[in-house]
Amino acid sequence: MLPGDPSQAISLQRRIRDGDLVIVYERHDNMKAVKVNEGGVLQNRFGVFKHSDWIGKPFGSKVFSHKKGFIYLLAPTPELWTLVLSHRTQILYLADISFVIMYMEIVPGCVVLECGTGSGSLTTSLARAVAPSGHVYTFDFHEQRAAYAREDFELTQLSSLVTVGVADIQGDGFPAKFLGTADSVFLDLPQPWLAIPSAGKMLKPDGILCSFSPCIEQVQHSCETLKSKFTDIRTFEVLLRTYEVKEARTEASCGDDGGFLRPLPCKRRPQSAGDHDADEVSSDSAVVVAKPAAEARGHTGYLTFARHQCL
Amino acid sequence: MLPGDPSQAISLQRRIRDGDLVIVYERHDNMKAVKVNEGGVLQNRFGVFKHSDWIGKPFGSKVFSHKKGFIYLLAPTPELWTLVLSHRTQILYLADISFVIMYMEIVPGCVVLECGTGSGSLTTSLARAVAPSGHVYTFDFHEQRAAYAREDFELTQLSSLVTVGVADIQGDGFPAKFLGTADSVFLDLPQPWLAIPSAGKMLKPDGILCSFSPCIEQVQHSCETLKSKFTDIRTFEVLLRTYEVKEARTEASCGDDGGFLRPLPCKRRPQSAGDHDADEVSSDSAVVVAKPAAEARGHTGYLTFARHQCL
Amino acid sequence: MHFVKWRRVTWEGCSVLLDINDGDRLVFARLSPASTLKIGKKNCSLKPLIGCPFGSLFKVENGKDGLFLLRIFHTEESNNIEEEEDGISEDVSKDNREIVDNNTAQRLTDQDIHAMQRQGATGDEIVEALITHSATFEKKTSFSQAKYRLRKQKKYAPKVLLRRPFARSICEAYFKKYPSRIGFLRLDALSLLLTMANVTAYSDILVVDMVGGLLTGAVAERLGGTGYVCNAYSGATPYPMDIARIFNFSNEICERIVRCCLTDLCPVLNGTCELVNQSKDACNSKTEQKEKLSSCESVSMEQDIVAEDGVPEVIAEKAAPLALKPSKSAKAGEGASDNLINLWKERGFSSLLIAAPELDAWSILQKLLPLLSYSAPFAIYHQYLQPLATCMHHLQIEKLAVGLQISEPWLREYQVLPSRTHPCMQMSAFGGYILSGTRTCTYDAHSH
Amino acid sequence: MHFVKWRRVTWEGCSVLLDINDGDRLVFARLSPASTLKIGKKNCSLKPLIGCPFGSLFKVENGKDGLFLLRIFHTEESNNIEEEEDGISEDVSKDNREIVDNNTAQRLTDQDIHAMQRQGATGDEIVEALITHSATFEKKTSFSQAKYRLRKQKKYAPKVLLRRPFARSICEAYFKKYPSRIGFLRLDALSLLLTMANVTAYSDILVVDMVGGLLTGAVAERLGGTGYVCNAYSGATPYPMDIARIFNFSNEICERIVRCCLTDLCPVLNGTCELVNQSKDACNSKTEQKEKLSSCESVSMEQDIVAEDGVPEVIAEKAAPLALKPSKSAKAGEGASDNLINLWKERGFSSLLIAAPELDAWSILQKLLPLLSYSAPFAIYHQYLQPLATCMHHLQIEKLAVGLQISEPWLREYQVLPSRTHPCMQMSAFGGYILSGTRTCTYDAHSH
Repeated sequence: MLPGDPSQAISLQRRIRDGDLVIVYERHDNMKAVKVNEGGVLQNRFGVFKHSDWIGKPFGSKVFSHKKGFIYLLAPTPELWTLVLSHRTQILYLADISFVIMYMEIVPGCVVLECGTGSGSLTTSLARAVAPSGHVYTFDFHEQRAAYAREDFELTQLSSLVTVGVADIQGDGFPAKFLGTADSVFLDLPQPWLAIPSAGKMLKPDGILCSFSPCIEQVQHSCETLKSKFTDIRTFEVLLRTYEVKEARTEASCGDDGGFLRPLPCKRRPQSAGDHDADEVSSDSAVVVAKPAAEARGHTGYLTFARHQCL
Repeated sequence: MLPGDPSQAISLQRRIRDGDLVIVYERHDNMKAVKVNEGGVLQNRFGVFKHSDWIGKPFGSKVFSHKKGFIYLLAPTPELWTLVLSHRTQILYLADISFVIMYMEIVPGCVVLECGTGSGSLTTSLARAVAPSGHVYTFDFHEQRAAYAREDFELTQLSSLVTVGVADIQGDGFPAKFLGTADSVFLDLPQPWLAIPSAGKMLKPDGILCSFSPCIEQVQHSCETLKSKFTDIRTFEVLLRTYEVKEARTEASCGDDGGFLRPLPCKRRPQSAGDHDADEVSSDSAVVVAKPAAEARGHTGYLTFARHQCL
Repeated sequence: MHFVKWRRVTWEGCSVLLDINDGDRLVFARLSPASTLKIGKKNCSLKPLIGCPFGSLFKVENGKDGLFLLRIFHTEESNNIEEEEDGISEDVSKDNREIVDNNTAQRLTDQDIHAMQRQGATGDEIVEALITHSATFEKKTSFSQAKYRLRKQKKYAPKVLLRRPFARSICEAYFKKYPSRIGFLRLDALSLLLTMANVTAYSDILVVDMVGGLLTGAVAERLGGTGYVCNAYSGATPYPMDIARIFNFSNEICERIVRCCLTDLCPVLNGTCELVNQSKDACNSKTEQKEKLSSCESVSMEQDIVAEDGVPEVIAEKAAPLALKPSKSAKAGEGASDNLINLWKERGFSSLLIAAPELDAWSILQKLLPLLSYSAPFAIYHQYLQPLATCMHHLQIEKLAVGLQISEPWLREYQVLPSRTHPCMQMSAFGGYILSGTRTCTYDAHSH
Repeated sequence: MHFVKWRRVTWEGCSVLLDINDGDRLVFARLSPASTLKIGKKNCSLKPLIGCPFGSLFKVENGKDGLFLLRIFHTEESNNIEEEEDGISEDVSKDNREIVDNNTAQRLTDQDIHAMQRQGATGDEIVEALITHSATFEKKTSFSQAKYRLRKQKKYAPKVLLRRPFARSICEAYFKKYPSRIGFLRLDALSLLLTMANVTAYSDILVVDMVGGLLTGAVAERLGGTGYVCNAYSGATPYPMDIARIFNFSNEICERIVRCCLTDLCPVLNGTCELVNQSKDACNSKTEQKEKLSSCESVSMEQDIVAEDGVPEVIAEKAAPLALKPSKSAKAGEGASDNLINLWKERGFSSLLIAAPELDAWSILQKLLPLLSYSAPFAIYHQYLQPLATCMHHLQIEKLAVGLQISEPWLREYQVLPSRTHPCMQMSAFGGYILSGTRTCTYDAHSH
């Protein structure tokens, strides 16, 4: 998923090869990850797609099934991965992930501790941010979940950047070997305040902690705990609103109401208006209009950031 | 401010008279209330305005000062009043006021209890909603503040709809004479949970309580208290975002970059595109564009609503 | 003057909103001894609801003659769980290591339950039996237990809450179930419209209502039988206003809701397309024609509003068409009299409200603004920003109004529960845009 | 390969962000023994900051030779009060009946304070003296006392916090003080841009940066000395990128920031206006010309960012122009070599980022999209919705991309304090819009 050197970066010359991971794009809300396999087939409502037809095509190509249905084959990215990974737990989404990485100042070379791993959605983006020379140590107390996550990181070829550990960080704290090594620590725990003292010990001076919590009581408790060893304690909420775009056709005819109330947005000028004949739009024209989507994720969680005190 | 009968409603024939309350509008963010007085003058940065020039003009007129500065004279409404009243306390604004009145199902004829009166911003809108046959009983523990509010209601001619009482509702509860009489009770108190049991006793069955609190801890505490005698406990936050509108002029000339990157929004069509020549805009035209204002009130308070149990 | 009194107890012929299982299903109905509500495959008489206070809660019980509604009283617990959403907040109180139980944990079969029902077991008894026979119930956290109980209660002992059909509840119900029928006009946007247009007693309010009558009804509710709502329409066909009939309006209020052809109100403006001048009578006769049409339609309007996001166990079948008594509000929406129209032409309207998501804002407003009294406020709702921006720009340039503002309301609901307080996970992300302002007097002369 | 290491301790010549009194004043500076910071009317040497860890806190002290900076350590209290806003939340903890005290309550005069300062009193001593001589301090609530103390501390014992100039802190500082210089690009929007465009090591990222270099710098920070940021410009003059010079980039990173004329990158498209083909050399020489210009400008860029919403007591005077040492990052923004340009033409860029609030989105994108590798993501920031909607529509119709989405980020900060938790009362209500998508391969043939 992430280039290990310049030759692995996506390029106009790069072709899909046997063994590649591709994201099969049906629609913006329907994608899946597929490992290309010379003899494999993909079957969906659009028909049967032979992997062998894909090999040799550029990423981003439109490929067809036996019955002329089509899909796009995209190169995997952490964003696409977040849309296709299996939800073993609630995952973090784009807006939170982006803000967390920016606000924790995670850059190439950083050492980041994460707990819990969950479905590995954030982990994948953390790996991208620390690449090529940093490392993400991620922990989950759930053995099976950690094993699945490891499998995913094998599949997405992130194993050299991510180490998955099984540990009850909330109960036992982070392993002592990470003392003073972390540039940033991310917590997504039901009782983050229990892990905060240990997180503080792992952080370098001025290193940044972030705790993600859905409920305000968790934030209140965490902030109380943070006060003793951290500064710059700030809590945010980040959401995304998406817009629907459509083409609105207008009618320009004067109906039997004397053109009184015409449908949007055929703009006629008042005869009384003088000097501005600007936004005249030709009759029977199409206009692109956008409005917010009706439903949205109304809340994911609160993000509390703090810097480890610089002593 | 509110018509007591049809003849008092605003109309094309209504003229400004001596003794009328007018809202002097300089700009959307600069207004003041003035009582018209045959011999009076208004002085502001635009000059000196004689009240006698105003008398006989329709409300909504533009009037001029001795040096040709101008203002508009508007008929008072609760919304305009909210913009000009003196802030003796934090006041409720448009979005909260509107929602409170709708959600408390306040209609003509209702009896409403309010505590505290504060600057009377909400009270004025409550009076409008219960008019002509209902009544608002509003309480403040601060004697002076109650007296100022009474003066304001005299000025705005709402005294027949509003009674201002001085009482420590949070400490002592509502006066017993209101037992079981209220259609709705509105609380804006630092510790609303102390007044909730009394508010419950004042409400008719299925009557609605609303508590406005800036902090979530107040909401948490109130909701705990409400659980014993109320149903349909719901908490909301209402905000308004306003938009700036401006006219963007476009350049249609092909600059020395070959027309490569032209300023917004002169829309040129890609030559490769085929069948949709829709949104062609003429050269050197003006387009109206809108975007959200950069700053906004980020929080006013939480509104918690509940219905008194129907036993 | 006789003022309107809002009754707090239902009566025969009154219109009600039935909220079944905490909003899972919302049904508008008119109460009569013969009217019924369909629950699952069976009908349930609404007669027991007559004479009960609004706000009363009923349980659907299984009697010898089929289902019946029994009034119950609110219990403290019912307040909590119903507000809880499925989702991540559950993680807080439960131990994640716990293994999620599968569906084999229930030892009671469907046959067993049907047998119990035939033997006359109450819904609550069935719920208790299900709990007793659940292999995993005891292992659940108390929070999960409460959720399980609620799920079973909704299926086997559904609750029906009797609500007053007020602007609030009607708007909420439509927005939740059929938002497109009200032009996606959210409650906070509706309340802003009424406020910004200064709707109050003794006012004459001009409305263009292409949101099914919701706006007309909401304005009439605020007028309380004083003043007038003039529901204006363009062309030959009035816009439907069936939703206004759901309000429990008395005759006094209904008489204050009138319809009017815009051609009758508007002076012919220079330079517009030639107006097809219809006589007022022709116009009215068409109104009446439409009237008949819409009272037929209202049968379907006043049916079920079915849950779209149905929890599986929720009864979501269509109710049988309710027996509709001739409604008290049948007279709402008569044509405006010549007297009234002449009065408005002389005096001007006190406010203007437009909710016409299909029409171009400026095209309408430029025609209607002259009908408004000077210093009168107006408010226009629209789903798209651009038409309002253009409209505002025209008003500014032509100096027709002051205090112009485009606002977007923003509403957020919260779950407030001990240790589990947060904004609701799903939200309506969009409440539309509103352009508001105050008409100015453009002539310095005392021309009127 | 030698990887970039981010240093956590300052050095001579390093660029820093000085946060004075918790964000009241924000100053970018380059540390040298000679550089100074203006506090009130006096200068204060920045030398003591050299060799200190980022995150260190300093107090401005009054010494014999004038002001000096003394390193101090964070105390627990300082965390709380600074986050408190003036406003309604205060009402919760204080008794409203209390009478607000007036300004006559302070018995210490300005003369007294000046005398103390001349006698070498520390700032903290002055604050304590002010408290002792306040007639009303004892009567205040503890919350009001803390606020009073903080206000006086800010005036008489200002604090300076040493910050790393990272994309985060640079964006926050500019957005707070000079948002127009970065096209109102808010931090959450910037972070979304980088994420949506999949900015990562070993990538070649094409950017159109009309936000002062902020985007270019943020991308370079994420590349960590691998890959390339190609800062593309149209016409003869490169866009300013002074902000990219505020980042503490090592030479390895600076070398990876290159500039390129779009005429050199783009194949001439049929039917566009005739391109004024400038030779690459001409183009580069102009780049260098501009380069000189912008290093002069950077003196003013790297000065004070003064509080605009100044609390009265806050020192808000302009700092003296800082003595600028030749910066390590002076080489950032060289012209791209022919080799690189040819490589990009062959391989395509791995991502495209546009933050050009002045330009029409579709006009740019239709030219730049062909430079992008197939399956490469792109993200465009704009302040207006309509240009992005039009752009998205074109992309859909012409089937140039998939996964198209227009997003508006929404950011809210909270005050979390015991019994006083709520969203901040003032918010930035607008973070701009982002159009994102993935380029598709439009030809079925293996045409490349």
